[in-house]
Amino acid sequence: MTYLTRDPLSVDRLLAEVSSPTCGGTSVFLGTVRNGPDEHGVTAIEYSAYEDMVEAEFGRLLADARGRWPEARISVRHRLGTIPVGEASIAIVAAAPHRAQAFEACRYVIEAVKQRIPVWKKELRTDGSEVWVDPSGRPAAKPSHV
Amino acid sequence: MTYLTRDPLSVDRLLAEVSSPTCGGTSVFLGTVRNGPDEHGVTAIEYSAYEDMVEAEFGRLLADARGRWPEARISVRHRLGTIPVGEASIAIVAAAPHRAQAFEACRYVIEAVKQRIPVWKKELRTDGSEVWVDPSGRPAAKPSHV
Amino acid sequence: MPATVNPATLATVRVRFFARYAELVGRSEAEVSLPLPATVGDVVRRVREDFPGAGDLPERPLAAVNLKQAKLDARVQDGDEVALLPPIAGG
Amino acid sequence: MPATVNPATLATVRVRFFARYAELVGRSEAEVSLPLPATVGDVVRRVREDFPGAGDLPERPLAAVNLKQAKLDARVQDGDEVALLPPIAGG
Repeated sequence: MTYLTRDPLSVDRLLAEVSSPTCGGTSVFLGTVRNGPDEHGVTAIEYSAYEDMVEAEFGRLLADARGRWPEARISVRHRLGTIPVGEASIAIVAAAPHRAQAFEACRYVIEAVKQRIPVWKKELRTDGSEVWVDPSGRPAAKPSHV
Repeated sequence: MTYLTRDPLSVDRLLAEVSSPTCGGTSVFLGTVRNGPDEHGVTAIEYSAYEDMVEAEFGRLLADARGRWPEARISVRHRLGTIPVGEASIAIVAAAPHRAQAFEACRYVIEAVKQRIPVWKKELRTDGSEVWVDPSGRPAAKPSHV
Repeated sequence: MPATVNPATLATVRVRFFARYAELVGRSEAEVSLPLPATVGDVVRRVREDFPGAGDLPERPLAAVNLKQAKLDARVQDGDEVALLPPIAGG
Repeated sequence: MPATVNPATLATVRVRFFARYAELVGRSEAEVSLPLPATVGDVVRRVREDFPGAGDLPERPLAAVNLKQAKLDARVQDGDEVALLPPIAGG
């Protein structure tokens, strides 16, 4: 199993992975590269990761989620590399017998990803600059020698 | 605008409708026809609706949702007709600048659909019987003369 | 001498039945006329009396007037569309 | 006479740097040896002293040992992989 890819994410493929006749509700989350009013002319984000740890940590994270929602079927994929604005960097799919479980499991996974999965992003901006993003979503201060 | 279709639902089409560079989080909900341990050999569900009212009520419901989450972009489609087990009867997509808004708006819409949108379902079972489903998810008692 | 009815005080409403209710009544719509002022509840009573099978409808069904949910004490006007809705089971 | 070092008490760990930290240190990995018992914090101190640019690393970075987050007082063993992780920004 790999949770990482450098290709565009396919919601349909993830849906097919979790599909089951016993599941009546499916919650999907997509995180997409944004260029909103808080950003400064972002054209793309370059995603990098501690790849071996991402694989191990996703395994632990999904085991935790399945412990909490044993009937849920969960699939997740994180994309790495340069992702243009509007395209998804992460896709999470949680199917469950009932919708509350599906929503809760999906939300649990994305919140845990933000805490636990070692991935980093560098904003590529229209002015040619490149800025590491800190976890609050704002760019990190540039170190003095860069 | 129509919120109803008799064709299989396309998540990709709904995603395209809400996609925006200012949205970083998208929550999708799919309700699918289930044949779980609580069901009795369901092969499909026949969905019918008060179609004119569905269109009007979805308009009001989405206006309510947009009032609560003004930055959210929401799209929804309900499928009618005979839908086999495993296929989706409803798809809701909510994109927003941040994920909390997206999850909340998506959840709000499906909960409101269950309360407000005049759609009914009749289970088609392997034994050939057909049973109206009551809103708690259990089949309604058959009237004596049927 | 029969009482004369002032046509201005009579409302004709279109009644629609859906799903299990349509099966019970054996039809998906009907027209009923009733003296004004009249409420959704009056329409339900009239339907339950006039149509075979409609006696099995609940006395207080979910209802809509002109595509919007309405309480049973809501007024109806001539030309309104009143719908009797089984418990909603969408999604 | 110089003190002799017992090889059994020396640990060699592989240190990995990611994202902004890799840019600061100018490399993505290094090997450091240090006397046992040693902690993740000892590895961080050694790295900050030994590598040009590593002085800009925080004194208490997020760290992982063998692909799992670890506190700075966690013990390291010979052969461990210690990673220094910038604030996580995935998803």
